[in-house]
Parts: sequence; structure tokens; C-alpha cells
Amino acid sequence: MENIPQIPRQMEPKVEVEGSKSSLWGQVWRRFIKRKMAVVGFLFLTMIFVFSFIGPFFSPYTTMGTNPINAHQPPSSAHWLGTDHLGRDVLTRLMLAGRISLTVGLGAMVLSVSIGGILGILAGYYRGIVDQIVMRIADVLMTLPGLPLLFIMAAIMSEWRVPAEHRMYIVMIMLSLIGWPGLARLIRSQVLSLREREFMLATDALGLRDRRKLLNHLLPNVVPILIVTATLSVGGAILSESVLSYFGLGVVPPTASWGNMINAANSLIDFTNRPWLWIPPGVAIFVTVICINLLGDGLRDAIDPNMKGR
Amino acid sequence: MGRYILKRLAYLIPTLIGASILIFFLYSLVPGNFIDGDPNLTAERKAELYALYGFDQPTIVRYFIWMGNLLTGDLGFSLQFQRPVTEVLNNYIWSSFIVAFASLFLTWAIAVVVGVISATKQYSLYDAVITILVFAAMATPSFFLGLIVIKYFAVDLGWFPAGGMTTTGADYTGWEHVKDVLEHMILPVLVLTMLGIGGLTRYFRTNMLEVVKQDFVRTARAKGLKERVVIYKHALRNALLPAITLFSFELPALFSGAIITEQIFNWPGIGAIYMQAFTVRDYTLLMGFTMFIAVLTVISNLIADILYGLADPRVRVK
Amino acid sequence: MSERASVLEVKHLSAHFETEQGIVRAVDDVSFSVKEGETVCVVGESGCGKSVTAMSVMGLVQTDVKGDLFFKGKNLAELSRGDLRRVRGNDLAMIFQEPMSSLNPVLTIGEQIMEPLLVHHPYSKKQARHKAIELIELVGIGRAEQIFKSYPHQLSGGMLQRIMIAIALSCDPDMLIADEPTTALDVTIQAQVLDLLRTLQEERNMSMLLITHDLGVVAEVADFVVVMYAGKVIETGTVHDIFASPKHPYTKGLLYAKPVLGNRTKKLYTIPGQVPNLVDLTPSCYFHERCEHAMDICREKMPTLKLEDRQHVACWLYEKEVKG
Amino acid sequence: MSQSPLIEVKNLKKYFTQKSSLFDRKPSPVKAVDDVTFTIEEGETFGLVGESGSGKSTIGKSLIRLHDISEGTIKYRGIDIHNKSKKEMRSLRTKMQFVFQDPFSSLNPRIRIGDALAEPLLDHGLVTKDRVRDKVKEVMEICGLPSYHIDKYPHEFSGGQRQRIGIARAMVMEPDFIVADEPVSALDVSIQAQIINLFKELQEKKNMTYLFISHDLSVVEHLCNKVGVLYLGSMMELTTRDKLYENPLHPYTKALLSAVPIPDPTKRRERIVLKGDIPNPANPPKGCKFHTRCPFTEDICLKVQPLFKEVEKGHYVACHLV
Repeated sequence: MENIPQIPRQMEPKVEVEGSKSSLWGQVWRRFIKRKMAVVGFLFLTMIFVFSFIGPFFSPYTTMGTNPINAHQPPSSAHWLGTDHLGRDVLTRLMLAGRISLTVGLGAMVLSVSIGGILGILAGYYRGIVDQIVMRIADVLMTLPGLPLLFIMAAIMSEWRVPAEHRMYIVMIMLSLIGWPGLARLIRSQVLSLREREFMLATDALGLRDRRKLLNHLLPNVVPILIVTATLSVGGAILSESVLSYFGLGVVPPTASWGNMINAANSLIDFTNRPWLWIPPGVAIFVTVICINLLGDGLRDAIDPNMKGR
Repeated sequence: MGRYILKRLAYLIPTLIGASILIFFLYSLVPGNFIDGDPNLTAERKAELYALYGFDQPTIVRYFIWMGNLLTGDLGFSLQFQRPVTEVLNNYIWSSFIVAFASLFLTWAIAVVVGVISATKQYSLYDAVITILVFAAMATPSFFLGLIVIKYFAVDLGWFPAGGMTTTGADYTGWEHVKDVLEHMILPVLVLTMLGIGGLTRYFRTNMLEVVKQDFVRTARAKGLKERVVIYKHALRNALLPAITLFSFELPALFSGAIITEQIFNWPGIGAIYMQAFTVRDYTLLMGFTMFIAVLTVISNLIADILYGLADPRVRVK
Repeated sequence: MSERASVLEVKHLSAHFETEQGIVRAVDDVSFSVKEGETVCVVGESGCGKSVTAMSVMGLVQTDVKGDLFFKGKNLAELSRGDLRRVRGNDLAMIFQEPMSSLNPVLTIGEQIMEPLLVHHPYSKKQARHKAIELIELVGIGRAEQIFKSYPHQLSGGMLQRIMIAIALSCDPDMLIADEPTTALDVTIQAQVLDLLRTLQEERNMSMLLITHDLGVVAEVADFVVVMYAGKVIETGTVHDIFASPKHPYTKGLLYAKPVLGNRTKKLYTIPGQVPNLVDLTPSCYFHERCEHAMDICREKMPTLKLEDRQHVACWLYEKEVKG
Repeated sequence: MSQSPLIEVKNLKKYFTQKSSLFDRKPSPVKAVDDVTFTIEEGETFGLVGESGSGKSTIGKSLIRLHDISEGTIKYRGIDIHNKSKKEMRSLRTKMQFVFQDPFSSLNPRIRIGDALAEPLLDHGLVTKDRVRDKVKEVMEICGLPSYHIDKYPHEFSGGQRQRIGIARAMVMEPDFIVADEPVSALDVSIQAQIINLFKELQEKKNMTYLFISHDLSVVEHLCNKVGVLYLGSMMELTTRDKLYENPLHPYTKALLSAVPIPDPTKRRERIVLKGDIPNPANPPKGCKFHTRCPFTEDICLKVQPLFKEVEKGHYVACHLV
């Protein structure tokens, strides 16, 4: 040990100066771009949104204008997707229906994620009685079979004589009442595991107030999971809305939704000879939900690479 | 062990009571009533029937009567069928059961094989195709899939009957009858399987990918075992372990009937009966059935824990 | 040390991994050899490539590995998957750092010990069972019958590592690779396991490749030492030479950074800065940023292992043309 | 000597009860900390040494009330911190802090380090908003972190740098007592040396008092001036650093010291290799807990738990034979 200089020259570590790229969401975006399937999903989804929300302005046909003379026309240059039993242009109705289905999907998501998220965070953070109550309610709600519960709510709400165009808000409420327990349970388990992480123990050691612990420390770590769960739940909500509307319990005519458009398949002739009436809305749902799932999956990998594929 | 199960059973009681309260009061809020629905009943006749079935009692009292009967196993009397609910259930549940059981078996068999293989062949073309199919299966609206299947396989190609359980009019017996039912089952089972296969395949694939990364799989390879043994003995056994709880959650689905698919294929299962009962507001049948499913769900949760405990030595052996 | 045949010769071993940030050269042109009955320690800090080197020898790395691995005459790098499998767990065995997670939680201990026996030898189940019980006793665990039937979660870390050793020694291998075998163990248990490894090695004249970051363990167990930094070998020599007269500044730094029982210093010698990022490293001596002897040549050209007295060192301080 | 010691721990006990699971009857509580008593003077570095299951981490966390205790008292400057209300405790928090072991999970990945360091100051109202950024830069420089890193996220730092951030966070409110729970065990040797030197510098500059928890006896020898040796929740030996390392009395301490591998091949000495494994903390051995592994066990050790007595001046041992 003889020739070791005792006081080493204190070397200045290499300076890596890449400030901008360091922002978290910049990183997420860079990882997201690499997931081709998710990007494709995202592009298709924007196309569907444009098709539904902006499409109708370009369509020559008025929305509600019925003229029975040219009813049941097969797809032609005038009506790309033919006309229905009231002579309305199916393509335009498909666009309008898209608006409703997408809005219901998003609305139901926002409601169920906010109810489920808030209750989940409170249950996970405060534990004790809060946790017991929330979880007990969630358990009871989850023991009941989903669909029957939807039928019951639809029947109860039908009595409120809600005008057709407001029916979709009812459907949103119904879907969120079914959706929130699952989300609450998921968020709660996430918060419980976060709470054990050392950086949360550090906030206890620092004596920070609850408000700051929740908002500055817990929430930013729950947000990524919320975003992914929210995205994926939109798909689920759209599917459920279409089931309800198909059975005449969700959005009811004359308001169009992809679900109740497929209802046209109930008459035997339309079912066999006029597939252009009920197949396009079904395909629209299918494509939209696939894109949402691809987007959600891509988001999950981009936001938190080591999050288990729930 | 017994003590634990008793504790868990006691733990379930409040959930079940909560469910029963929720079910009873939700149904009581539903507008309309079986008796009012029948146009050719005179006013007094209706009043008589109200008294007979106790509808004139306040809701709370009716709840306790219903609960009382429930505890003795009597689910009440179906107005529509004029028979005890249990009898109606027993009559229709089994036709739902055979379809649900067949599709459950198919879904799980395919999902395990496909999921595990696509996990071992990650980033291969096979895996990519499977992932897309999984996404597709998870994005299909159930009733639409039914319609499409009927349109092409039954109507256009005419390979299979479009609906119902037996060919109308032909009263086959014995083996002929079974063959006839089987033929009618094909399309509904196909639809139910396609609906369930997506999520389950992804579940097994993710589980397998998780396990293959573990240290003990590397140890198995270091022992010089064949890759096949490493994957299908060491990794698979650990990947399937959590699936046991998932399998027990399928229990209620076996009996609750697939309301939508049965409706589309007008398959005379309990699901279709539920829908029908709903339209005529036969509350006793509706409540009886919903409570039955709630009880099944709660029991299946318990079975899931116990099965997992038996399967996983880390829980079974202290 | 009489000139004994070398059991393992690693020649220009390289393992590169494609990552999102670029190609990580985890192991870059590493060469060393292990003689019969000798313990070679590969030492270095985390990220220096010592574990990847060990895993590459065993063929357990999921990326393409270049270079030759002569083990008892056969080049493992060229063996077919089947032949390599017949060597693994038989003539060449390995134990790992985390005993708690290295055993299958749902299979009994006995079953996991018998596996290599049944795969590599024509043992009947009964014979394998008997041999397994013998092995459990060999590694110093009492109540072997009961342990045979128990599950990994019922045993402590120390006992599980002994079971791993039992499994590794089941087919009487010529060489044992131990990847940080005692890092996860408490110090008193570590002493037991190191003792066990040394006695078993002497009894069976088995050569051992031990991977560690703890210089105390190296001094305790090693005959020959290979020091690695950022994927490259920077110094090799016998354990006495390396500890008595370390040549490479990094080796010196490592030796004097660790507080040693019994000789207290006021302030620990520290190697400033941290390990460079292994992605897109320009040809240079990778230690030049942290080395106080760094010269210009160190920043431009990569030094190669040169013989200096009885040790090999890769450092421009010792290159002939620079010193002259 | 100030009148009362900075930290006074008397008969500290902490029992964890496990939930009854599917198959075990009545799970016995785990005695993580079983009647431990010691004091820490101002400016002292108290070393707490022990293997896994010894309860050293639990004691560390109890000292700053990161969790509650089952029995006993913990006093900070005479104040019994475990029967203070949450509000009163909050103000005490500024006086004592904690450094965690794992640099990767002790920092919130979603918050820039500048904000993470400023937050406690703002939340306790110690510094006004406009001056907080300079105070943060100052504490970063003291801890060897160039202040231009202030707006970066934790994932942009190496393990060693993150540990410096953890220390800066503990220092920012200028406490006078820090519990460091194995702060260097997760780091490589060269980085470990940097952090150990930092701890020493901070102590000299700020007259800090440390509880330094570690399983590495050579690091403890370097840093601490008083050392307690724990085994299965009980204190085996407690004395000054010099006495412990030069004249260990308890067989367990002797075995621990002899088990540490010395990085010098010429010193390959005969060592005391303890037999058996560390017992399960859920049901520790009767009498002296160490008797199952002690080479000098006598029958008294099997029956009676030895008293923790002062065998020599300032040298406490819990062993019948000493």
C-alpha cells in the first residue's frame, strides 16, 4: 500500500446536459412512438373520431329527413351504404351513431374512473373503516351479475320519461355504476403497494401533511395507471352500450347509436337480404374497440414498462 | 383448516345479506307488475291477486317474507309459470349448463395451449398473429358476433341450424335427440368460445412470460434439463397456479346462462327465460334467479381461495 | 503452482445486448483460464460484466455470444444445443446469488436434487433418491429425510444455498461456477458456505470459477484473480500478487476504498465519479475519467493486457513504448 | 456532557402479529424487538449491528416513529415521542430524519429532485418560497451533488448520486439526529467509500448525531464510536467501538468479527464458524436466544435468558459465561 497517494485529485464528473429530454412525458412519448401497433390504433381512432364528429357536415343528407320513397335502397353511388326502412342514408346515420357511442364510451369512462379512482385512492390510502366500507359496497355490487343489473337500471330509468336524446346520459350513469367497483379495487391495490414503497415512508419521516402526501406523491404515481385503465375502460363501455341499445334498453331510436342500428337485424328480411343495414355498425364497434385496446396496451408499456400486463 | 373456512363463511354472510337487500329493493323500484300487465283481468281480480301474492304489503315486510322463504330454500312462486321458482330454474338451467360447460372447456383448453406457446415463442410471427387475434376477440360485441355467425354459417352456407335447441316438429328420442341438440349447440358454443378466448389467452401468455423470467427457470436450464422440461414442467406449473382462482370464478357463468347468446340463438336456457321474465315483470323468478347467481358468485370466491391454498405448497404447508 | 492442465479456457469472449439506448457491450473480448483444482475469482463492481461472463460460459445468455470456450478439450461455443445440455449440470455446474428464488417453489427439495441425477445418469428413482439424501448430508444439513420432502419456502437462505450446492455437485462436476454465492447471505452463514465450498473443492479436486464483488471473499477463497471493469479484463494475477502489489489504478482503488477490520484510516480513499455508460463507448481506457494518472493516450486508445512481472494488466502506465 | 442524552431508549419492544391464513392455527406474534435499552449522546455515531431478523431496522424506524411500538419508551431530548399527538409529532419531525437503504425506491420517480428537496421546507414553513431554491442548491452542494442537477428526475442519476439525494433530503431541514438504515449496503465499494466519507464530513461540519444501522462490521468500525450488537431482537453486547473491536466479550460478537472475510490473503486465519442457522424469529429459542449456535453453551443458557449487565465500565453484555 506504499505508493497510493492519499489525497486523490477530486475529478469533476462528466456533465450530461440534456435538460429538455428529461421530462417524463417526453420519455413516454418516445417509448410510445416505438410501439407501431399502438400508433396504428391511435391513427385509426382519430379517423373514427373525425368520421363521426366531422363527417356529417360533409354528408348531403339531413340527419332526420325521412322520405319513405327511396327506402331499402342497396348501397349505390348516391347512398354509399344504402338507405334504411325510413329512407334515411345509412352512412350519415352511422356517423351520427358514432358520435353517440363514442360520447357514451368516454362519458361512462370519465364517470367510472372518477368514482372508482377517488374511492380507490381513499380506500387504499386511509385503509381502516374507509377501506372496509368502500370494499364492502364494491363486493356487494360485484356479486350481482352485470347484465341483469343493467336491465334493472334501464327499466327504472325508463320510467323517468327521459327524452330520447338525453337517454345516452342515462346509459353513461348506468355503465359507470357497474364499472366503478372494478376500477376502485384495481386502484386501491395499486395505492396499497405504492404506500409501502420507501419514498412514501420518506414522506411520513419528513412529516408532510396528508394533503401533500396524497396530491404530490401518491397521485402522480397513480395517474399512469389511471390513464391506462381509463383508456381500456372506454372500449368496455362502448361494448356494453351497444348491448344495451341492441336490446332497446340503452339509446333508443330515433337517436342513432351503433347498438340500436344493429337492431335492424331483428327483422328476417333485413337480416338476410340487407346486411348493409346492420353489419357496418357492428364493424364500426369492432374496429373502434380494437383500436382503443391497442392504444391502451401501447400506453401501458410506454408509461410504465414494468407494469404487469393486467 | 375448518376454523378458517368457518371464519370465511361467516365473513360472506354480510355480503350475501347486502346483495339480497340490493336485489330486492332494486327490483321493487322497477316499474310495472306482472298482474297489471295482464289486460283481461278485472280490477277486483287484480286486487285479489295482489292480496294473494302479498303485493299489497309494504316493501319492507315483503322483503322479510321473501328472505324468510329464501333461508328455507324456497325461492318463491313464479307468476308466469305458475310453478315454484326452483322448479323453473331446474328446468332451464341445464340447457344453459351444457352450452356454457362446452364453451368453458374449449375456451380453457385452447387458451392454455395458445397462450403458453405464444409466450415461449415471443416476438415470433406466431406470437404476433395470436396477439392480434386476442385483441380482435376482446373487441367483438357478443350479439354482433352471434348475428354474423348465424348469417354466414346458418343462413348463407346452411351448415348448421340457425337457432333453437331441437329441430322444430321432429320429436327425436334417445341418441337421435342428443345428436340433434349437439348440432344445434355448435354455433352458440362457437360464439361463446370466441368471446372468452381473447382475455384468457392473454392472461396465460402474460403469466407465462412472468414466470419464464424467474430465477428457478434459469436454474433448471443450468441443470441441463431439456428446454421442453424446463418450460412444461417447471415454468408451466407455476404459471397455471393463479389460474385456479380464475377457473373457480367461472362457476357462476356455468349456471347463469349467456343471456345475449341465448337470446340471439333463442336457445331455451335460463338466460333467455330471464329476459322473458323481465319483460313480463315476473319478479319472484327474477329475484330468485339473481339471488341464486349472487350466492354462486360468493361461494366461487371462497372455493377459489381454498383451491389455491391446496394447490400452492407455500400456503398449504407452513 | 505446478503447471496443471487448464480445465476451462475462455478466449475473446464477447456478449453484446441490443437495448433501446443502443448496443451494450456487457462483455468485450474477455480471456482467462481456470486450471484443474484451482479457484479463479472474477471480481468487479456491478455492471462490469462478471455475471454475464459466467452465464455465457454456461450458455445461459439470451443474446449471441462470440469467442471460444474450451472446456476439457471441447469448445462449448461450437457444441450443439443437445451436447451443451449434456455438459451442463453434469461436468460443468453452477450456483447463483439468490438462493431464495433459485429453487422452484412448488416442487419438493428432493425432486429438484434428483432431476440432474435422472437426466445425466441411468439412475433408477430409488437410487437417485438415496443419492439425493446422501448429497443433503454431504452439504451439512441434518434431518436429510425430512428436508428431502420439504419445500423451498420452509428453508432458510443458508440452507437453500447448501441445497443449490448439493444439486450442482450431484453429478460430480469437474468445474463449479458460483455467481456471487454468498452475497445474499448473512456474514456468519457466508463463512459456513465459503468453508463448505473450499472443503468440497479440495476433496474432489474440483476447479471453481467464483464471481464476486467482495475483495474479502477473493482473499479468502481465490488462487487466481481476474479483475473486470466496464466489460473488460483490466488485470489478472495470483491472489498474493494482486493483493501485495496491485498494478492497475482501479484495482488499487478497489483495494483501498473498502474499510478493513483492524486497520482504521481517517478518510477512505475514493475512486471519484461512477462507471461509464456501456452504450457507444469510444475506444479508450474506460477508466480514464476516474483515474488520476490519466494521460492523453488513455483517452484515445484502448490498452491491451500486457505481462508486467507475474501479472497481466491493461494500462498505459505499464506499456513499454509509453514508459520508454 | 449535556444533561439528558439526545436519544434514550428504554425496554423497547415491538411485536408483529401475522394474519391467520388458511392453514396455520394461531400464528404466534413475531418478537422483532425484544426489550432493548440504549442511549445516544449528542454528536455520537451509534452503530447498530446485526444479521437479518435481528430487528435493527425495526429499532431504527421506531426511533423516529415511522411505526408504533408495543412497549417501552423512546425519548428525544427528554420528550417521549410515542405518546405525542400526530400534530405535535409533526414539528418534532424536522429535528430527526431517516436515510433509506435502497436508492432506487426511496425517491419519488415522478418528482424533480429540486422540488422533492424544497417540499419539506415549504410544508413546515421553514423557508419562504423565493429563498427555497437557493437553500436546496446549498444543501445539494454540501452533499456533493452539482446544483445544476436540480431540475432532473431520479431516473437520471446513478445509485450513488441517488443516495446523495436521499441524504440531502434528510439534511435539508437541518435536523440534529439522523437514522441511517444500511445506507451503503446497496452500493458498490468505490461509491460506498464516497458516501461513508460524506457521512463523516456532515457530522464534523454540522455536529450531527447518527444511528448507523449496518450488517457490515468493517464499515461500522470505520464510522461509529459506540456499537450495539443485536441478535433476534435482543441486544447481546454494547460498548465503545475500540472496546468492542479490540476486546469483544460476547461469543456472538467474537464469531461475527471472525466471520468477516479480510481482504488480505496472508491473513487466512482459523475462524469460529458457528453451526446451525439463524432461528425463526416467530419462535426464538428459550433461555439465551444464541444458545442453539453458541460454541460455549451450558445448561443455564438453555433455561434462563441472561441479563444485559455492565460487566466492565461502559461495556454491557448479555451472557451468563462472561
